[in-house]
Parts: sequence; C-alpha cells; structure tokens
Amino acid sequence: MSEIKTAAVLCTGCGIGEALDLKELARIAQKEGKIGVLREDPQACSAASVAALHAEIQEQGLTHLLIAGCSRRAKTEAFNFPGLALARCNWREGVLWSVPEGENAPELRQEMAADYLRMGCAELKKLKLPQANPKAAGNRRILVLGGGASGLTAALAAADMGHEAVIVEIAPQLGGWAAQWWRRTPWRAPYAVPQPTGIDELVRRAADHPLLRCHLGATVLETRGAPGRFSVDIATADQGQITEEVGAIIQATGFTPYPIERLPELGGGMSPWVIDQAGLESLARASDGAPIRRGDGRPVRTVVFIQCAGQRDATGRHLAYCSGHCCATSVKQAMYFKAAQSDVDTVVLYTDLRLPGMGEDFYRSAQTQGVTFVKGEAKAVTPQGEGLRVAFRDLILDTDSAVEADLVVLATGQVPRSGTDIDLPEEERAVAAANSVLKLAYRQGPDLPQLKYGFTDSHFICFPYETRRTGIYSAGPVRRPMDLAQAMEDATGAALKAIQAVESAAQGRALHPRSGDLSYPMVRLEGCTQCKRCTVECPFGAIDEDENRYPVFNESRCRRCGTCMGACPVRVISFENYSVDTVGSQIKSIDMPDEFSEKPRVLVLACENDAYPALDTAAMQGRRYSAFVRVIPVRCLGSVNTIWITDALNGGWDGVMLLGCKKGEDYQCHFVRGSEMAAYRLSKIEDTLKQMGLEPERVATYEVAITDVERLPRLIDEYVAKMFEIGMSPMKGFA
Amino acid sequence: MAEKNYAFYPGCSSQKGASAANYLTSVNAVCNKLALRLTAIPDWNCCGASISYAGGSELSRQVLNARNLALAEKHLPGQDVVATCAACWLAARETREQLVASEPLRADANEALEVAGLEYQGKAKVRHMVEVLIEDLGLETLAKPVVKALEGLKIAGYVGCQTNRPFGIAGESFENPQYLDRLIEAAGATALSDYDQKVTCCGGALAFTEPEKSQAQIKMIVESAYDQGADMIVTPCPLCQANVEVYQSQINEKQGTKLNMPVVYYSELLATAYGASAKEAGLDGHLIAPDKLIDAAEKR
Amino acid sequence: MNAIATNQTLLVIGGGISGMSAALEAAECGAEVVLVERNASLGGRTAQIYRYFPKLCHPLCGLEINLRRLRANPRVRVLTLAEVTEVSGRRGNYRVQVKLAPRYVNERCTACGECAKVVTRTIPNPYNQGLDTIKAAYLPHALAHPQRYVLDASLLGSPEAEAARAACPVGAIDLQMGVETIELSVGSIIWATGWKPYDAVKIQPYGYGRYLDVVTSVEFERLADPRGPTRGRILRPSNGEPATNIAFIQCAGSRDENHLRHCSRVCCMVSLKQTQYLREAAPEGAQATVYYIDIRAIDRFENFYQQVRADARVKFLKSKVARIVHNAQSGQLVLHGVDTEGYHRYAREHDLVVLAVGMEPETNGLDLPEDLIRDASGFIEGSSDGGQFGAGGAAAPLDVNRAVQSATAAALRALQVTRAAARAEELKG
Amino acid sequence: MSEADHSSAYRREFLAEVEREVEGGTWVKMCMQCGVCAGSCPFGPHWEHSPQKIFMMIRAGQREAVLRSESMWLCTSCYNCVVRCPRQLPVTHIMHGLASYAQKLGLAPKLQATRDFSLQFWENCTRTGRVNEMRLTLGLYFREGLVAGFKQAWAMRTVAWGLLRAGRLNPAELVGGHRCADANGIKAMLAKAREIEARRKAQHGH
Repeated sequence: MSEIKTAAVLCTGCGIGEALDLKELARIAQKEGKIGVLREDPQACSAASVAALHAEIQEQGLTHLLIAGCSRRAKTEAFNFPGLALARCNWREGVLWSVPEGENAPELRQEMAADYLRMGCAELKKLKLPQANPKAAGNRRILVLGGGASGLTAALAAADMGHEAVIVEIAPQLGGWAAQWWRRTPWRAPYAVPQPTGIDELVRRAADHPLLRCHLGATVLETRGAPGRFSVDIATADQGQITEEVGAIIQATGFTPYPIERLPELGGGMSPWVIDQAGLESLARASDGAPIRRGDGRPVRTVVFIQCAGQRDATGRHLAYCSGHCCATSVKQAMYFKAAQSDVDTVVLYTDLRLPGMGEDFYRSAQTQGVTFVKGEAKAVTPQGEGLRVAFRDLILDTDSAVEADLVVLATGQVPRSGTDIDLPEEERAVAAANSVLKLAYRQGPDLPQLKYGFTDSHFICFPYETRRTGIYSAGPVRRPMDLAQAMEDATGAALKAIQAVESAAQGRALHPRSGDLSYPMVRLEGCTQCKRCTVECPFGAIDEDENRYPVFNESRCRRCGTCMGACPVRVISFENYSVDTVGSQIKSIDMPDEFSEKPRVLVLACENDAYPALDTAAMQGRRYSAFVRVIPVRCLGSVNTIWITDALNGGWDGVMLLGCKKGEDYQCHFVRGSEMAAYRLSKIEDTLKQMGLEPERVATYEVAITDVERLPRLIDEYVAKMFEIGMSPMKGFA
Repeated sequence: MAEKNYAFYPGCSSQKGASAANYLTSVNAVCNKLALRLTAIPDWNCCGASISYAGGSELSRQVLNARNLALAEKHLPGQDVVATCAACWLAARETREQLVASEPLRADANEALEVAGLEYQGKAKVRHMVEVLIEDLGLETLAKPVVKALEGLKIAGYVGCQTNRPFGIAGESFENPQYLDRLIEAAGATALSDYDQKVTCCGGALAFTEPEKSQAQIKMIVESAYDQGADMIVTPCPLCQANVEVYQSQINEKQGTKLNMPVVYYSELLATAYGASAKEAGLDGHLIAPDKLIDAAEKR
Repeated sequence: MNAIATNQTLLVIGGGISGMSAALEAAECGAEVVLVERNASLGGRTAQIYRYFPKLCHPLCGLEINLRRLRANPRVRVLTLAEVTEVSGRRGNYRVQVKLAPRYVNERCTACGECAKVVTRTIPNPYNQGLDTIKAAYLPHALAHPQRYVLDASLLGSPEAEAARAACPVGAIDLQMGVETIELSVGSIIWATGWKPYDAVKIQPYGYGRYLDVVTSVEFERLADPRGPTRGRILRPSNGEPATNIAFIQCAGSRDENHLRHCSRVCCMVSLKQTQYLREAAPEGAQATVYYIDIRAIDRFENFYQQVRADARVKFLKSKVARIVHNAQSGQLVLHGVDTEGYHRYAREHDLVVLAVGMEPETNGLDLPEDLIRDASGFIEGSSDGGQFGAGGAAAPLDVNRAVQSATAAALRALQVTRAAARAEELKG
Repeated sequence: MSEADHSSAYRREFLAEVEREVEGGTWVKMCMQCGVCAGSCPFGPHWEHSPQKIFMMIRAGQREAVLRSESMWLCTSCYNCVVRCPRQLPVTHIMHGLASYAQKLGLAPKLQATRDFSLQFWENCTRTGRVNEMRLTLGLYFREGLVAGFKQAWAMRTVAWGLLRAGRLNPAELVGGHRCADANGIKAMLAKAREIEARRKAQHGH
C-alpha cells in the first residue's frame, strides 16, 4: 500500500462552530494529529462541500479522510467515498448534545471534542483500505442435503436461478414424507378440502432439470472448506464414493415422527389399531378414495384423533414443543373419512386447536362436514372388543368420558434430523458423531449448532436464516417444526441465502450482518503461541487448526465480528480497518489530566449496533451524560482485547465501561456469542487489576439494549460518580 | 308535506282494550301530524310472537307471518308493511328474510298459503314505525311539527331487545343504539346518554312464567333510570312498556321498594310535543301516570 | 427518476420489516431494487413494537442492522412518502405510477432540530398511535431513515411554517414542495404492504371508544415502551393511575365471522408477551388475566406459554368475553362471560382491558390491480401473471420470523422473474 | 354418564337427529365452544346448561339430558347470543327448536310454566287468528287448577285493576273478543303447513 495522504474536514455546522473553539481544535489536528490537508466547513454534508471533497480527493490523491462533525451513523449517504479510508469524529451527538449544561460546560465540551479529534486522527492513521479476501473462491454450485419437499424446492429454486444444484438423498428415491401422503393440507384459497400433494410434479421437474443432479441412497462422508469452495465427499449407491465441489450448502434433512411406542398409555405399540398420522396416510393411500379400512380389512366406522400426543409435554418424558401442523393434519385426515363415507364418526380430541391464519376456514370446513371436535385430555387407550376404548376428560362438560373406536390416530410431533449436538460434552459427542449428517471437518464439530430440542434454528427473530456456519443454511422441519407449505416457503428463502453466499464469497465480501464488508481477519502466524483461543471462541467455526495446532483461517466463513481478535493474547489477529491498533492508538491518544485535576477519564467501549446508537438517540433526545467519558464503538464486545483495558488503566484512565448485548439463551448479540466471550474473558481481568493494585470497580461490563436511552446516561453518570468515590487512578502519573 | 302510504300491521296488543291500546292512539296522533297514512292490512293475524315455539312448528309460524305479508301484497300493493309492535316486526321481518333467502322455503310457505287463497311473492318489505320515522322522514322533519318542546324533561331511552337485535334500526350498534335518544331530543326532551340498561332484556316473554327472574331484570332497568335522575322511561316496544310499567307495584310489594317510574312510548312523547291532548297522546293509558308529560299536554 | 429503474429492477412496496428484508436480500444477491414506503421513514409497524416474543428483545436492534445493510448497499433506492397509484404491463415489464407526497424538508436536512424549536403547533404523534402529541415539525422516531425531519402539512400557510423555514440553518425547508408523480418500469413487484389492526370500535360489546380504559394490543405496546407516551409505565388512560389488574382479551376481531374470519396467529403470543411487560412497567403485585378460546403458541413458542402459565401474576380463562360494562362507582370495567371449562359464570373487574386485535391487510379498502390474487380476508397471494408476489403481513397474518422468511422467499421468486427478463433481453440484443 | 352410554357417546346419531328435527339444528356442529352465548344470556345465571354446553352435549350424544333440560325454556328471545356468536349460529332459534322438539317427544319437563304458556299462546292466537289476552292470562293462572288460579289472580288484582282502569284489559274478551274473519282459512293453512313439514322430514329421513 502506497504512503498515506490524510485530510480532515472540521464541520462547524449544527452549532459546532458556536460551541467549540475551532482554532484550537485545528491546531490539535495539525500539531498532534499530523493531518496533511485540513479545512473547516460550515456544512460538510452539503452537496457543494461533498462535491468539493470529491474533487480534492482526486487532485491531491487523498487516501485517508477524517470528518469531524456528526455521528458516524448520520449523513452516511453524503459521506460515501469509495476507495478512501474514512474515520468519523462524533462532535455533534457525542459532545454538543450530550455534555450537561453548566458554567463549566464550554470547557468540558472543548476538552471532550479535542480528545475525540485526537482519537479520530489516531484511528485514521492506523486504518487500511480493505482489499477483500484474497482467497475468495467462486464456486456457484449449491448442494442440497435431503430430497424431500424442502430439498426439492430449494434445489429447483436455485437451479431456476441458473445455479447448478446437487441433491444428496439418503433414501433410494426422492419425495420424502410428502411422497407417502394421500393428500396435503390446503395452502391457498379456498381452504376447504385436502389437496393433491404435487410432490410427483416436483420430483419430475427435478429429474428433468438440466442444472440439477441427484444422488440417491447417498450419504455425506465429509464436508470441507468454506463458502465458494466446499468439497463434499459422498458415498453413493451407484458410483461409490465421489466428491462434489460446491459453493454453498442447504441442509433439508427433515424429520422423523416421534415414535408412538413411547406412548403405551395411549395404546402406542400396544394395539395395531393405534397408529400415527403417517400410518393413516398409508391407509388412506391404500384405500385410494374408497372407505378407509384397517390393516385387518375391517372398515373404520369410528376414528379418534388424539392431538398433542407426546407433545407439549411438561414431564420431560416427551417433546416439550408443539409441532404446529398436527391440528390441520388431523382435520385433513378426518376429512379423508368423511369424503369417502359421510356417516363415519370422526372425533378430534384436542386441548388447544391450533389452525392459524386461514386454517380457520379449514376448521369450519371440517365442522361443516360433520367432524366432531372435543376439547378434552386423553387419559388412556385400551383394547375393547374388536376395537379400542378411548378414555378422556371432556373439559367442556367437565366429566370423565369415553368413546369406542375402530381406529385411533396419535398426532405425534416432528423430531428434527439435525445430526449431532456439537455442544454435548466431548465424550458423548464421540458416540453421537455417528449420527452426524454434515460430517463437517470443522474444529468446532461436525454439524450445525442447535438452538433447542435439536432444531438448527438460529433463533434470530429478524434474521431467521442466519446459521452459525456461514454458507450452510437449513430449511424445513430440521430448522423448526412446520407443515409442507411452510417448508417449501422456507426452502425457497434458503435457496436465496445460498445464492447470496456464493455471490458474496466470490467477491470476498462478508455476509450478514456485516454484509459487504471487505475486511477480513489477518494473522501473523510467526507471533502465534497456538493457544487455540481464537479457534475455540469463534462463534461461526471459521477457524480450524493445522497439524501443528496453528490456526487456519477460512476467511469466507468469517462474519467479521472480531471475536478472534479480542481473544488473541498475543494480538497477532487484526482487520485492515479494525485492529488492536486502530482502537489501542485512540486510547493512548487522549490528553490525560493529572490526578489533582479532579477530571476522571472513563473509557467506554460500546457495541456499535446497540449501545452506540442508544447513546446517539439519548443525545438526540437531549438526555445528557457525564463529559468525563470517551466512547469508542466496537464491532462486538467479543472483539475487545484485554490489552485495550490494561493499556487504558496503565495510561491513567480511571475506569473502563464495556457496553454489550444480552447473552445467554435469549441472547441479543447479533454475533451470537460475542458478548458471552467478552464476559468470560473479563471474569478473568480482576487478577490483572489486583496485580496493578487497582480496585475491581475500575472495569465494569453492562448489558445494554438499543432502547436503553434513559437507562444508559444514568449508568454512565453513576459509574463516573463511583470513580469520584474511589478516587482518581494512581496510575496517572506514570502515563 | 307529501303523504306517505304504508300497509299497517297493528298487532294484537294494539287492539281496543288490549295491553298496548294507548300505543296505537299515540301513533295515530303522530302520523296525522306527519302525513303518514297507515292502512291496516285487511284481516291481519297474530304474528305468533317468539314465545309460540313450543306449540307452533317452524313452518306454521312462518306461514302465519307470510299470510300478513301476502295480504299486504294483495290489498296494498307496493306499500311497505309497518309494524308498531317490536315482536310483530321481528317475527314478520325474520319470516320475510327467510322466505326471500330460500326458494324452496317460499314454495312450501306458498303451498300452505294457497289453502287460504294467498301467495307471497317476497315483495312487501317489513319496517318498524321508528324506522319509518327516522329513515323515511328524518329527525329534522320529526322536529318540525313540535309546538311544545318538552324542555327539561329527563328521559331514559330504553331500547330493549327486539327493535335492536338481530336487525337493528338504520344499521345501528347493538350495544349502544342512538335512535331512541335522537327521537327523545326531537321532542325537545333531554336524553340520558349514560343510561346503562338501554339494551337490557326485560324478560318480557317470560314475565308470566318466570316472574322473579324477569322482575329482577325490570328492577335493574328502572333503578338505573332513577340513578340517572330520569323523569320517565321511553320505549319502542309494547311488551317492554307493559312489563316495565306493570310489575313495578309487584316488585314494591315483594321487596319493599318504592318504584314508581312512568314508562311511555316514543310516540306519546312526539304526540305531546306536537300539541296533542293527554287523551290523544294516549297518556291516560298508564298504571303509573307520566304526570310531567300530562302537565305538558294540558298546558295551553 | 425513470432512468434508475429497468425491467430488471425489482420493486418492493412497503418499507416495514418484510419490505426491507425482501429489498436487502435481493440487493445482496446483486439485484437493483426500488423500495417504496408510504410513511416518512422506514421500519413499519415493528418499529412501534416495544419487544419481540419470545426473546423479549427489541425490534430496533434488528432495524439498526437492516439500516446498516441499507446504507452499505447502493443497489437499493428508497422512496419515502411514496405510494404506488397504478400498475400496468405484465411480468417482466411493469410500468408503475408512484405518487410522492411533499415532506417540505429536502435532503439538506441534518436533523439538527432547529425547526422543531420554533414550532409550537403539535399533532397527534403517529409513532405513539396518537396517544400523545408531537411538534408539527418532527423526526418520525429515533432510528428514522431517512434521518430527516418532516413538516406536517397542517403548518402550511401559518407563520410558524415561515419561522421554521427561517430557523433552518441549512435551508432544508422548502414550503413550495408539492405532490409529484413518477413512473418506474420494473420487472417484478413484491407487495410487502403489511397489515393493520382491526378497527376495535366495530367490536361493540367491548366498548372500545366508549370506555377509555379499553385499549388495543397495538396501543399497549406504546404504553409499555419507555419511548412511549407514558415513558414505559402502564397507566390507565381514564385517570393516569398505574394499572394493576389487566385483562387481555384474545380473538378481538379474529376468528369471528362478524369481523375477521381468519385467525391472526400472533395475538396469543402478543398477549403472552405483554403479560410479561408487567414485570417492569407495572407496580408490584399487578395481575393479568388472559381470556382465550385456544392458545396458539405454536412450535417452540410453547415454552414461552408454559413459562407464562407458571407466572403467578397471570391467570388464564377459556372464555370469549361476552361484554364489558363500566362500573360507574368503582370506575372499573366489569367483564361478563363464562369459563367454558365446566361452565362457570363470572363478572370480573379489571382496571385496564387490552384487546388483542386481529391483523387485516393494510391494503383492504384500497383498490389494487385486478390481477392480484387475494384470499377471503384480502391477503395477497400474487398476480395471475406470476410477476407479482405478496410478502410478509400482506400475504398472511404472520409473526416477524415467518414474515422475514416469506419476504426472503418472495425475493427469490421476484429475482427469478427479473433474471428471466434479463435472459430474454440478451436473446433479443 | 353411565358406562352403558359409551357405545353412543360422541357418535353422530343424536346430532343427526337434531339436524333433521330441530329448527336451526344443522348449525349445532359449527359451534367452536367460545362461550360467548352463555355469557350473553340475561337469564344465564338461572340455567343448568348454557347453549354452548348444550351443543357440546348434543355432540356427546347426551340425548336424554338435552331434551329433558329446563334450560332451553329459559330463553327470553333477546338475541344477544345471536348477534355476538362468532360463528353466526342462530342460537335463539336452536333453543326454541330444541324446546319445541322436546315438547313434541313428550320429554319436556312436566309443569314447565313456559312450555304451558307457549302452548296456550299458540292455541290462543291460532284459534281466532288474534291473541285474546284476557283468556291467555287466566288460562295460565288456572293451569294448575282452580285454587292456584284464584290465588294467582288475587295476587295480580292490583295490576289487573290498573290495566282495566287504563283501558288496557277488557273483561268482555272472556266472551267473544277480537278475531280474524278468515279464522278457518288460517286453521286450514296451518294444518297444511304441518303436513308439508311431515312430508319434508320423511324425505330428509332417507
């Protein structure tokens, strides 16, 4: 990279000019900041000024630009200079709008603005223009694991977008569960009667599609690589072992029905006339529209459907969740009987009937056809004569009751086929490893991390597709229990994400949530001590280890959160535009008052997505907070390297506040585990503080939400007050 | 004012010497002022009310009402059927809706009507008198003939059930209909808008057979009127009027209360406001005399 | 303006979570997208939600991420205060008329707020469902994008409008702005027009509009939100006292042939979530009762339901409330009905009633292109020519998670159309 | 419910019977058990079985319990249930229909006052085509015999006297009273109606 040519624009708009002594600030930028080109501007964001800037950049060949004015979150459309390293210095929200009024306000504002300017200059010089991942690979093929409705839909969607697609199906034929059904629940108006599954059409299209290949009776042996360059070893029925090179993977491995044998009290496994919903589908297919008969040929005159069988279970013996589709499925199956013979008694035993959306029309349709719905709790299913006796509590009539039936259908739930739970303890994992479906050759385990109950859902509400294995997406009931319509919708979306993954990988760009970020982690292996922290802590399993236990970075798996950088004790990991230096130099750059000035300095490291916007918002709403803090946004609390903290404390900072997102089961960290890792590291910092002879209060972590606009200023003021309590840092002198 | 013609269905209770005789008296007084010409349906019969269900089968009761509609179509072609009694209106209107909605049902009904030499073609519409007043004339027109605005008279508008549910007047809210209050205001009186028993059922249909239960309803209806400081209750329904007025003395006997709340028809209000005498306005037809209204009527 | 769009451009109508997701997912695949939003800023209804179920996290967190994606992506053109008035042509080649309403503030605005300082006139605050007021020169909300003030039309012609214009240090206020209509040609269209709460006034027995202390679940979100009219304290609109005994009435409009014939899916979870607001926003000992027909806590949400079931503050009654009566003496609202599990009558007093109002398509009542296929409730499936697609709340009553899935799927289908159009072009040229 | 009933429990027989025989019977299966009808009824506090519960009992095949129930006879025809039902069931009509059917089968409770009143009303209004209020009232008082009748009448004397004075009660009605000219035509017409209904049900039967 050629030598740096820096420039700074000091904006005097929005009242900055009146509130601050710009001359002094300009002097600081020149003398301390060593900024080459420097100028004030009454409104830096005005079209004229921006145009002028572009011109200057051309003429003077500027490489680095600092804009001192409003928050980095403001006026981004104006301050958009491709090919330029840009730093923003937040005077407006960070100083003008946040420093409390008072007779010493001008002084405090000036000091704060000066420090932010120093910090901006320091950061600017450390910035490098990201050059994109050099190891970017552009394989655009997409591998789909699973040839059921979800897999077929995903593969066809990708193929129709012009991407080669490969289906790997464990069964000898395509179609999955849906292929074994008689009919499907209606998914569009009118929501009246069961519909053809349409699965044959999908299978036919898959077979005929020029861009689509299928391996049947095939399983994955190993998956290596990263987005844009996955290699997947596959054991196939016909060609033996082969290897597919693909750019992204969709896991649509579906579900297995919860085994009814686990429900003997409901007759599961005890009577041949107690079956599950899949079992009824085969009976219906066998009868092919004629009145439905049991296995023994006896016509069914009365059938009872027991909802939530082995689901929504609080005892911990069965599934705790609701599979969502079963109410509609039982309604559909009851209609099978009514369609063939209207005088068959069909009783649906439920506690909460769950047919959301237009399912209400389907429910009404079933009632019109005479399906009987009973709000009741099934107690026992026992053989009686040629059939069965279903004992239950009728919750409406509030009585114990019973009904005789020829056939009982247990609406059991969906168990995801998600492979191994990689969060199991090592020893158990070995056992489970056999069940792995992806067989990832990843440091962090062979399958997608699971959220709960074996589902691979990332549990993002806003970003449901984002798994923790970049370029590998899950779709259908493996991700969340769902019906056919939802699964096909889900698969269509997953196909888009897979396409996005290969496009971005090809250009060496980051995927969600830092979509388009061209920076990537760089490591100086010569300095590495093989401590493995980065490989363990990476939330996305992006880093493997080579035979010498050195980290191997798979850049296109990386999501640019910087957790590895924060984890590295020897600080050999960095990003071009975000490094130990870009932040460290800011910390060292400020003008530290002596201990007698009674002007503490508190370093605030704030998550750029939640805490930092919260501070901006607070300022916009005129909520003031102490002028003794200096705020630095960080990509994620996980990227905070403890050296920043120790440097700060050694440099005479009085305290360090770390503001990150909620961790734990309902984590709100958009890098999933960043804030958790930070918390873990900081739990160890107390020893360091002891060694330095400092109070533990000098470092504090807070979970802050983007909405904490009232709470956050309060937290800051309370913390600063505490610094006054325990006194100025004894380290100041030595800085 | 241009005369408007209607096929009139007075109903049993409005007949001479019947429980709502004074209702008809007051309605006639009002109609004269408003140039509404009511021609009674020749040989009209009882609607069967809602209570006759145990004796009368579904079709019998429909036919009973269809007969009146058929007679109207035959003798008063092109005229809407207007009922003053809420029960008559509801029974007739329900039958009409059912017969118009279902061809086969109309065929059955007509097969029966044929025996009486009649046929219902589904033309004649069924209206309640208040519908006619509000929809055909409008509140402004209703206010015009007022010569004695009933100023200062505080009145609880008790709508009750059958003019309100299931059809409603002018598509109004079932829970808080306004039409009766508007009529009260048209007469220059004050409608107590916070009267919260406005649409409570008086239990009228079961007044004879479940006296305690229906009288409990009546007590609520009357006491709430007292709470609001009402001078009287106004209603559009003969059954409501009779029950709420007649049983107050019984409630007093049984429970030692001192209920004595006049209950009058909207038409008595209007008639009085239009300058009718107490007799013309049917004010003499009460067990609990609506003294303030009578005073207004007697004022010259 | 026409220049920016071609038949390979994708038009997304609606800038809520679904529209933003569809636009961004498509753009991050390399597509050119025009995102049209009727309001002055993006975010839609989720921006007015305090917390999401089941994580109780904050919608603004996701909004900030999406805004970042947007700022980083030159392929998405955003038009606010813009409404599609006409769609002609067919798949692969639509012509769309877009009406742009005046904001009276141009792109020079720095959101410094000087205009608001000189304006005294206030208007009902749309962000808080009109439960409080806001200056007639305002920033729609903290994370409003574009971050630009709006001058309410009611100011026009008043001296205050002039004052505001004079107060603006950067000359961003333009009182001459008028309605403008532009034409776009696009290859495919995603209707992400979202949903609206059912008009609770129509549910007569519950007295919304007659009783101040009957509010909708949408309004309740604002009451619980620290950025809301009560600063996050659940206060009774009638007297400003803290609510301590709150009723949540399910199926307010939904599953009801007198109102909405469909189940709105989310309302159960919304009420379950809102019972948990009591922890932070209501006094100690505050109680909640949920009146329901069926609790529809589908898939993993069942956990959340079980947690709330275990919460001593919350009671559940299987009953559709028959009617609400105002007790003048106590000032309380009396709910009448029966617990259908065994027929137990009740007349229970509450000091605040929250109606879990159903969702209906925002487009109901508007005239849409004839060839849009809609279901009995008006939800948009797509167009018969296969070039237009419904997404998110416009396509079905969905929670956020499913809405984003739907939007992502719609984005792919739309891309298939524009890519096909592109291939066709290549063949031609 | 006794063990013996199980063979008929939750079977369609009784529901089918209700659909065939009872006014509005085909609506029973559409109930979604929300309970809004039960909560809306002014006489609700006095019932044993709410409408929604009766609908469930019908599905459960509890024929005796339903048809012998007093509850239907407490319907005041206020239509609150009808206008609030989310499935738009004509609940009032179904209650009337069930009562009427129970009466027809002789299962209705003996000495059910409303039943007797209902019968008398029908008899009274169809005899001449118009209601004879005088007879209707006295007929009801004396339905349990002379003594009871006089007691009732005595209890009502103030009311009766008031109505007389107000010209709203006419003793003359005891003899003669209002009548339709074509009373016979009405009788014939109603007989025909019954005949048609019988015919329809026969057809419906198979």
